[in-house]
Amino acid sequence: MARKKARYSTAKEMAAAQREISVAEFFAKNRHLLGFDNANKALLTTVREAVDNALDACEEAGILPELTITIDPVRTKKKDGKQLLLKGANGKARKGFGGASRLTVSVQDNGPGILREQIPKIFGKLLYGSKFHRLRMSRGQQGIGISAAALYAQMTTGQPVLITSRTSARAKPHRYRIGINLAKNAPEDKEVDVPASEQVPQGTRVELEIEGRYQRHGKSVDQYLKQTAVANPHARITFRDPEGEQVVHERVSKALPEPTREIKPHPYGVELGVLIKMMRDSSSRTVKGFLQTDFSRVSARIAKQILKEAGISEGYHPKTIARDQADNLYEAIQETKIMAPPTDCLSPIGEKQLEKGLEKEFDLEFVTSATRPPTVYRGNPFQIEAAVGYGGELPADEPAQVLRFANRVPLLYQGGACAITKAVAATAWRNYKLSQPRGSLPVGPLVIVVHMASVWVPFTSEAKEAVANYDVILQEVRRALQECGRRIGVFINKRKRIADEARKLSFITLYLPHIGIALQEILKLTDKERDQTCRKLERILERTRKSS
Amino acid sequence: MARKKARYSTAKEMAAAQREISVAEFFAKNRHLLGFDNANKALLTTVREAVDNALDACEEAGILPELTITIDPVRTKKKDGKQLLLKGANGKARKGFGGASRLTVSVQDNGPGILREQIPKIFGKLLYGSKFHRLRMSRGQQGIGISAAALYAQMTTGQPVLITSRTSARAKPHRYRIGINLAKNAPEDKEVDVPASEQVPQGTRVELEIEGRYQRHGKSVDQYLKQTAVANPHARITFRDPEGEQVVHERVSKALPEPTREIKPHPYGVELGVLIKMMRDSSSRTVKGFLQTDFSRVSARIAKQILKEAGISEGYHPKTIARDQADNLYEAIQETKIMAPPTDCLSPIGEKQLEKGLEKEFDLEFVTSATRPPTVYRGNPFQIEAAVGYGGELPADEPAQVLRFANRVPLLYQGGACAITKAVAATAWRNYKLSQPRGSLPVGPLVIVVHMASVWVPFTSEAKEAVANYDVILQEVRRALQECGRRIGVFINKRKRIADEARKLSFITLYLPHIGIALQEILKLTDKERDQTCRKLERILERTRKSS
Amino acid sequence: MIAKKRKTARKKTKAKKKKKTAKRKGRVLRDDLVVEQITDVAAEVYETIGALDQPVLILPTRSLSNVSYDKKKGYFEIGKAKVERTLNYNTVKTFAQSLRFMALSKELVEKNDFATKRDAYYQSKNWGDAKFQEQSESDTCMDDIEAMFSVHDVSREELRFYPEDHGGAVAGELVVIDRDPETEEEIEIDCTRFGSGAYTIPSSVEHLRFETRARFVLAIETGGVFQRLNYHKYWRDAKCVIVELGGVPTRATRRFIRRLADSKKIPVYAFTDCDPYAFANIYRTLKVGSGNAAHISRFFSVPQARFLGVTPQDILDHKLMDATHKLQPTDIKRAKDALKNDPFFRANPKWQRAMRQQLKMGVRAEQQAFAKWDLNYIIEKYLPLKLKNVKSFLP
Amino acid sequence: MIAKKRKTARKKTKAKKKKKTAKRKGRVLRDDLVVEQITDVAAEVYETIGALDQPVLILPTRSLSNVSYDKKKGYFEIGKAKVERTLNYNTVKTFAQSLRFMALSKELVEKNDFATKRDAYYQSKNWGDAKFQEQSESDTCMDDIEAMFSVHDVSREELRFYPEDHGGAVAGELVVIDRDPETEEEIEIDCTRFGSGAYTIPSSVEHLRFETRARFVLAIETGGVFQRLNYHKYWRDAKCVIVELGGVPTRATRRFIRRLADSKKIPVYAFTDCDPYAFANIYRTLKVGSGNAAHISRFFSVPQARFLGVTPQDILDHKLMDATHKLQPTDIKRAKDALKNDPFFRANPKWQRAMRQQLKMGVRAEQQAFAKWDLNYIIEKYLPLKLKNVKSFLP
Repeated sequence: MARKKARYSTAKEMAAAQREISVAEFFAKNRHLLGFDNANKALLTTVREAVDNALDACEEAGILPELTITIDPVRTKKKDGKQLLLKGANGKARKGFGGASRLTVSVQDNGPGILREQIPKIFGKLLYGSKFHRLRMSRGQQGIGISAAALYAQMTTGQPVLITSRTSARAKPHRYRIGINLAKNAPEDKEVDVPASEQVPQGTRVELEIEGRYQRHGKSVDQYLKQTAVANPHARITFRDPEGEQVVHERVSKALPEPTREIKPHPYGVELGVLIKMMRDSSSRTVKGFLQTDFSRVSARIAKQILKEAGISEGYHPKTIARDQADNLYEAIQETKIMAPPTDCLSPIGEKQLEKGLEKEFDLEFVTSATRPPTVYRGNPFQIEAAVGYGGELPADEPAQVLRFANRVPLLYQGGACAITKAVAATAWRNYKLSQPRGSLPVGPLVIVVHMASVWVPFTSEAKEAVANYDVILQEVRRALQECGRRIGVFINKRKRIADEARKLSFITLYLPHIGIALQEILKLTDKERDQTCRKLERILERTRKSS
Repeated sequence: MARKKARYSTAKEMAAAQREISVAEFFAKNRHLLGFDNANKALLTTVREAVDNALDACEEAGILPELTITIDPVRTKKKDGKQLLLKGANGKARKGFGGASRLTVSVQDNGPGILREQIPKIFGKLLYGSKFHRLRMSRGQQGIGISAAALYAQMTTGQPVLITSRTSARAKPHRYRIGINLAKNAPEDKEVDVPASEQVPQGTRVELEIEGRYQRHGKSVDQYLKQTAVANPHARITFRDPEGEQVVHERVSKALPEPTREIKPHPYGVELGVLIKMMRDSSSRTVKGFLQTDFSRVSARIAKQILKEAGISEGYHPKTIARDQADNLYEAIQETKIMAPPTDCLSPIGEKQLEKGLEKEFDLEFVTSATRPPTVYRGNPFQIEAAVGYGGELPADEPAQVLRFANRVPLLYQGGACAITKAVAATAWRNYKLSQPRGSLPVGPLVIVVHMASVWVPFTSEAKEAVANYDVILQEVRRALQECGRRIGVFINKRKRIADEARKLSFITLYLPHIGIALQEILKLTDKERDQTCRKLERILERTRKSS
Repeated sequence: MIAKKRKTARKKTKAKKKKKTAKRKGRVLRDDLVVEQITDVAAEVYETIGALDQPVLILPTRSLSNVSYDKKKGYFEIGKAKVERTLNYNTVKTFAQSLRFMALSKELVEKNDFATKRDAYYQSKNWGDAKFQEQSESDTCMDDIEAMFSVHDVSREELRFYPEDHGGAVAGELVVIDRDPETEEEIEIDCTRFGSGAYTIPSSVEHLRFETRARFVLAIETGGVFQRLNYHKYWRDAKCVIVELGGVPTRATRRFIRRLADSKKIPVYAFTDCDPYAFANIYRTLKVGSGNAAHISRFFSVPQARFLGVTPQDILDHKLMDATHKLQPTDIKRAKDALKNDPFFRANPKWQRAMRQQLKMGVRAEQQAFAKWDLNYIIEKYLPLKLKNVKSFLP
Repeated sequence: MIAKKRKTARKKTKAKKKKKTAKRKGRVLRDDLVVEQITDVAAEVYETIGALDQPVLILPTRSLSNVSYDKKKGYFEIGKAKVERTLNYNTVKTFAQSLRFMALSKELVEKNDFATKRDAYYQSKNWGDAKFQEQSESDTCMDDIEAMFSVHDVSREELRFYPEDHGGAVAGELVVIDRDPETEEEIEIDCTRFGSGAYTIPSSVEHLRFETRARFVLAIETGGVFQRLNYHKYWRDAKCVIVELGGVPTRATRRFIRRLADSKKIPVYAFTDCDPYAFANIYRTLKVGSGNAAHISRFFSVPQARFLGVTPQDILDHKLMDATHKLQPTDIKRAKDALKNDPFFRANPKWQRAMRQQLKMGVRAEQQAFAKWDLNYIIEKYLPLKLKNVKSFLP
């Protein structure tokens, strides 16, 4: 068969080929960008997106979360009609599946439920959600996570997701099967009945059939849920793994996180292009009004001061500001002292709660924590909390365990690339009586927890695995750790002092008699003289100990 | 000021907050995903997107590419009206800009130009392009690169991009200023005149004003263009840096890459979910027809064989295939032997060309290259080429330099995470007379080039920095390198043999006399007997050398 | 006969050899025999070259795989495996160097002089391109020559290549009879007459003779214990000769003890620390030689040696546990290696039991650990107790 | 007086000291003086405790900063800096251990016995909780005691703590007069009468006396050269005593040479390799002592020693360049350190010139490099040539 030669194209032909690309198509091809690189990680990502949404929903509605997560191997019919365990957790891999097996993931919460008409879009459309446009801390932030999991399920097993939701015990439960139309990035849904046996008083249940692989320990679901329990001591989480083993992380606190408030952007760090766009979109009629209304922390006085510095009349309509003027305005903002952003958009875990969560999961001798005041990167308020646990059963000669959290969500992958890990390594732990190889994590019986709470956590990738290296974030983490470090240092010092004291006291019985023996041998003392000498020595030493 | 307490929400309130998110908004917030993490990388990414597009366009149109890239510091007016170099390449950083400066990037090509009506969408809309939906090798593949650069420019400097294009010397040139409406992901464009002085016979010119930082050497624009010249010996590339220094990479070949043909997906590796979608979307009326029409390399015989294995009647309408049957079909495909995909969708650089490109940029003693036959990962054909250069001025005691290319585009960042680097380290270079620390790159005077040509290169991130670790890709790279390695080994061996031969010959004069002296001393030989013995020894050795 | 023609000369050589061995018996002076051996090898090489054949040097393979331990003979023996060094481009340099060393050896014998290994290395600096670059190269070449001639009972010392260092210290009931290298006059050295000092064993002991009424030779690992026994004239009361080994004994020390014990038919008792190094290196080397130098073991081993102590059982019997140190990983590895691979330990179940006991106890003890009880505990208690039951010594 | 009450006792102590020094002059037996010194320290401690004050031990600071080199005296001298060890909770353990060692020392003197460092360590195992865990701890404690008593001219050997190892080998025109430790009977050891063997220096040499008509002592670094000179009876023709140093000489060897040279007023010539280690470690230690043991240098140095060779200039004069080895980075570092920090080299411009010359040449040579010319080149050419011009020796 002769190969037909492909030929060159003209500009016109090229133009004819130009087409719009749906975001669903884009992510279907680039699913590794969203954390679905391989069967292990895809399972974790799927569970995580569902759990994050469930916790967010419960907290927004003021409900103490109660979650049940199950992972089951899929049984299906073979050609010959026999029931067959396709690939259990330990089953042999099928050709072409890279060792993965087909699993059903189910996440049930006791949250507020979802209104019937919203269900299809939330699960069947990428880039749809309530969290993207607002400046307010929440676990999910992009409106892409759970629908990406649904997309992954559809691509690997061809199965639509199954959503069951009930807004209250008085309301009717609804159940949908939802697929995604790739070309349109739109849901293809079908409502189905909920059998009475499966009805729950309130909440949402997400079920997906995916290609995945469950491995115990390491960077897997069980570890993720354990760490989630550390950062969410108010949640009760039940997990049943593919082998049927069940773990319950009990609630140790009944305090829900403070609800957070949506805020306006803070002027610091807003880029020039964004500033120009905001002016164009503003409903204010004067640039002064624009500054006051569209930003947080800009009072009339501050607005005046900025505009004076920028050389712009207060009364100008924001839409008429030319780019050169915008440039001046931008610089004037940087040079004006403006109050830090409001903090009620953030809901830190809190020092007490964090310590509780940590002590619940680790056996420790000493725990301390520190919460930094909120600050801002690129216009986004954020807040760092840290806790350090010491001693107990932690290994004394290994690098510290570092638990990273972003908006209460544990980060398991990409530790090396993460600002948090870097800040831990950049902290001078030797100042706090801990050993630390140059440029590395401290070594000792340590568990270090760092939580970044922000209206917008800057991840290094859409898979939400590591926090990007902004200087101000590194600095805040370091300061929080320094605060904890100082207290750890005091604790270690104190322990050492107590041990020293005990050691000193024991010296009397251990070594004094030998001075007596030696003097007796050299000076041929009587036994009485020898014992007298020892008693006197005891008095002398007792005196020095007290005076020192 | 009392803080008003935020309150909890109901399902209804939550539903009201749900909104669609535009992909432009998404990437504006997540620009690090596209390679705009910092000022250095943002500049490189901007240049790269424009250069990739220019080369693609030239080659598709059958034109030998001629590119001019310039980077200039921006001069602007200050409040007091004076002309001011805002921040030159060496200028002092302004507050809030992280050491970056404002730069104008301009890329001019001699390509086919762009039709007037297409210009705004191509540069002012994300996820729009000709390359996403087709299976065919090209540099750009997502339809997101250059518009993302425009988005970055707009966000950091507020300036729209300036596009000038002319489809031929007879056509009228067009110029647009294009901004992006974030909420709509749509262009906001304005056509402007092209001054006669700036008109070129044919081609496209892209100008963007961005925050960026130019640093010579390392992972920067100059290195990127140098490597581009290695993989594109048919292109002439001129580069002027912010300090006005100009480098020209001359063309060393007039052979344009073979134009590539669009293909159908190959059945291997297409996932179950994708298979189901394809059946639903198919215009064929029988499942047999579907297999023959919608895939490459499926003949009537193969289609029959697959369906028999799957236990599905040939005449079924593809839309009626149930999921269990689809599952069987999927497995049947894996178990059927199907020809490798057609290769005319790929255009490898070619062994000769690759060696030419390498020799042009490096002073070498020996160059060899290998092109693997095309193969397939996840239904996508791809092909690996490798070249290895040895000796010359390369340092003998440093790890090999590895140049990575994907569809002729150099990859500069994330070498450690890249399948190519891993495959180089996993190759047993010791077999080829090279030293190699366990699990590392080989050490020696080596430059290693690996090119992956594919209709769809699986990058680890949208910033296109590293190739994802698919086993089959790792294997192909390794095989190509083994082929090169064997030839390198032969070369090194030969060189060693020649040296050995010379060494052997010198032994006659060096050591034979000492045998004579020793025998004389022990046996009290005369000088004549001694010299005779030496001459005989020479003859004996000469004989053994020839027979060995 | 060590050198031969490539293929043809084999049978002829064997016949010649028998004749020569017979002739030798009558000779008195070893030196003449050494010169004859060297000349024979050279002559064979010369004749082979004359016939335009490739000359060959034959030497025993010097590797552990070519070593056996015969309990009756009592020392490591080199096997029958041989290496043939045919002259070709790859071997020409070492071939030339070997012959030059042989010429040097002949010259030394004739001039009644000697060269240490290092001396010989520097002599090669006069050989132009054939010189050695590193002393390690010249040492290897000399080891080859030593192996080559050992087949005919000629030791390296007889080739006049002496070790760099002399032997250990000696004291006690012994008169050593040396002779003046020039005048051949006999010199009597009374080892009871050194006060707190001692006699130093020279680097070559082949020419020494002995007079003694000692009942045994006590070979002692450490200088500290030697000093104590010498200071308190332990050798007088115990009627013995004490020899300081100072770690793994040098060739001279081993040969000295061997010749003394052989010629006077007296037993040798070794007294070392209790650790795997002392067992598997010091004592094993003293008694049977070392694996990588098996070709010389028949000269440099002391098969009649027996192990007095310190044994692991001694640690328990003398309550030394609190004066021990923990076995280090290298100790444990050494012991396990010896149990698994060393032909000597593999052939001696008693030693296996002792070493297993030590591994189980997990500790080692030094000779001087007895000082815990009293500085002279070894003199007053330990040695007398041990010597009451010589039969119980480890073999 | 070494121990004193915390504040009050200072003046009284000084007065007492003068009286005692005067008293001592009449004494014959050093042993009595040693016992008296120990008793004095203990008594002071006892009295201080009796007055309910904290007892204090005073010793010279043992660190390089407290060392000076006086060219006239010719050895490293310890400075006046002192450490006061006041008894408190931090010092109580070492305080007890020091006193127990002093008690042991007194017992050894009285019983006319000795203990090596290792013996002493094991003795401590009987002290219950006060025992040393590691020998390094016990060695440090002993070094402290040595420093403490050195202030009053009492050496460690006089305290009856002997080094673990004996000294080097000796041969030549020398009769050593030792005595039987028990009977005190004199023993004459004629060092010309050992044939190819030699006399081993005992670990303590304080009691030895000498008879000699030798013109000088030749101190030799390597066993190989010692052997050669002994074998060829170089000492007879050159009328000298040859002593083998064997690397950095042990305390016993240094003290032996010092006592021999002092009592017979004969010069000492050092003959070593030509490398920074031989200069800065072997020769420097022989002549002036070592920096971290300056408190004992006045006993253990040989200030009358002069450096015969091998000098860098010798390498050129005797055309040894092709028998040299490249200086290694450690050699270069050692030479530079010595030039910069070592008080001995800093005080001697001639040595500085020699070491700079070597650094410039970039090579080192061994004593045996002369063997390149002829095995006996050193005997026949080098040494006679050198000894013609003793004044040219490096200081």
